[in-house]
Amino acid sequence: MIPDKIRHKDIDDEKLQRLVEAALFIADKPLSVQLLKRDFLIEYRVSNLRIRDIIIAIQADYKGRGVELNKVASGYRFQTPSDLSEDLAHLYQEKAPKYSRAILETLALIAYKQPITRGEIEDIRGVAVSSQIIKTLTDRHWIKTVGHKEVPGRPVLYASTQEFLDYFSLTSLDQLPTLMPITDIAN
Amino acid sequence: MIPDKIRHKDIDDEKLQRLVEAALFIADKPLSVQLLKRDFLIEYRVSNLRIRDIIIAIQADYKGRGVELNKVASGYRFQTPSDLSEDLAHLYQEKAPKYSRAILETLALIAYKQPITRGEIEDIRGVAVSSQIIKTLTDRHWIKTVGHKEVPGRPVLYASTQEFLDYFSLTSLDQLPTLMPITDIAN
Amino acid sequence: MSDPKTNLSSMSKEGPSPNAGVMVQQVLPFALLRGKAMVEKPQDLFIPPDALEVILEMFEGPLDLLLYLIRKQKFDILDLPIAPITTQYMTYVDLMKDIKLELAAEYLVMASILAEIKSRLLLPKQAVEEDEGDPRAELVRKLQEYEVIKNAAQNIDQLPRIDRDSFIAKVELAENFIPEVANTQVDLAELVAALQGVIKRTQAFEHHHIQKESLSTRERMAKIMATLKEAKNNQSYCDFSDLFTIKEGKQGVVVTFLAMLELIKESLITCIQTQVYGEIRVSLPKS
Repeated sequence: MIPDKIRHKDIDDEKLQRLVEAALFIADKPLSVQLLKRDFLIEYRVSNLRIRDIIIAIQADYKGRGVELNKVASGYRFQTPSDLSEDLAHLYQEKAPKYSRAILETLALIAYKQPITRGEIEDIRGVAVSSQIIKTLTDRHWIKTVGHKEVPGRPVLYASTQEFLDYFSLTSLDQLPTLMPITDIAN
Repeated sequence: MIPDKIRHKDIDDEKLQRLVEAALFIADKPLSVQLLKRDFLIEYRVSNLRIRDIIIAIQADYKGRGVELNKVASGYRFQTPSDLSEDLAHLYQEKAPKYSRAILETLALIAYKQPITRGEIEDIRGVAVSSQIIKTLTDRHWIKTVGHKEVPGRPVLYASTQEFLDYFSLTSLDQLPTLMPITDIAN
Repeated sequence: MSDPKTNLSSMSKEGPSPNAGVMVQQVLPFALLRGKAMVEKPQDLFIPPDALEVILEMFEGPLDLLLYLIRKQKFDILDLPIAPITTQYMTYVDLMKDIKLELAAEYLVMASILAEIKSRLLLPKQAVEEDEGDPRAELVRKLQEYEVIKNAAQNIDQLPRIDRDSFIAKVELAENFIPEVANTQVDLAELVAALQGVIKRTQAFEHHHIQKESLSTRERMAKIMATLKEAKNNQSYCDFSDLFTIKEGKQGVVVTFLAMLELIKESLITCIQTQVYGEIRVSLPKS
């Protein structure tokens, strides 16, 4: 398509800066100086140098604000500053997967039988407890190590935490539901 | 469920302004004060009034620039000012859909006379309203059903949505253009 | 972009307006015929057959067509001249029928309404007015009501629109941005169910059902160990008496004592008395 709109109109710095700023904000990809000229400034007579100066001016304007103008491989684009990433992460909460039965059983055993070693958990569950399970529960601040059991190998002892109680709105472990005697469960 | 991340940390005005600015730019919909608080500021102790003041400060900052912070029905969003539309539009002309008179008249009836049934729309327009028109308007989330009219057949009642107002940059139905006056036929 | 489209948009803005008045219908190109925009409807009502279908599509229905005829001839809606309007309307309808266009039923219904109004107006004036008033009233009201909406639709079309008049600003997230993963929600019932599952599968709990007392003892055991672990970093032991909280009363003291006995039995703690009647020092076993 031959652009029939090329007019080579003059444009003052203020308008040029507004136009470049708007273009960078609405484009769905980074914009190079060439792209800016071709897609947004085709009607105006502007040198590459002038566009570059305008970009530098915009970059200075946005220093220390909520967004910043960065140069990436294919051009310039507005991005959020990296120091805000943590705060902005909340919006994009990914829904976490449900915990596996292994995790829940391990947690239950630690809660009800604390302090307890990994070996003891494995004995009761009859299967190995992966390090990932312990890590998940530790990262969640629901379990902690409280010492070592004085048996060969001195295995770590696990117990539940205050945060565990807080999460389940319990004031103490006493409030954990009393389990039915095993004979009842069997029925 | 109460998120377990609520920490009620303090935040200074400068950081708050950066965070709100960034949030408004990365959100894929307009953000209300409530949404800002819930999705971006949950860790901080901030009053609605303070957020509103920050928004006013940001609006002032962006006066006369390439983008402006506007209030629409469902919240605040950054968009390009109208005086730049001509310069920006030619690249995007194909993106803006054109709507037929049938669609616009149906939309006008729903917007101005809501809640309204399809039969009532047909009565005023003097022609049948095709299902395609209703589907187009529903797919665009401009109209929604709000119940049934208690007449024989219990026809569906339609009303306009916040997205409809957002799309046309309106904050409320009050802002719709005034209807032309009808000269009374009594005399 | 194709040429006719460009023509269309420029014609709609600058093309000659055949009629006065504020209605926008007239300034729209009337039809596209072989790529040329027809801005003016032929005055003599001769319509090239090719164009008829397009022309019909220009109208949103009989009300729209009637409004067009009224406005075109600068008639006043309130003083609707039924006779000429009906004649013109019928000419259109007959033309459309002639070329066997599938005519929407609404156009025929309107034709019969017009015919009826016309015939009632021919009745002696007195009888009509006393009975039901002006027979045109209902049609006039409908035309007015439709015109309001037609106008409102045009106004909505002029409202600033996203992607046409205004564009949404958006920015990318920083490279170091990692979406937060929400914490998995766990229900207390799930936890109980999990343990019951274990119990079902194992005999480990067979002889000692978990009960309230043992629980608080176990909790205390964990607490003592945590206290001792902390102490280990400073002075490596705790005084026996420091492990009791007087405020808890007799029951608390008993629970703590039972917990300590259990811990000693399991060799999880050691107790040392450095002098007779001296303070007992409790510590974690030396590694």
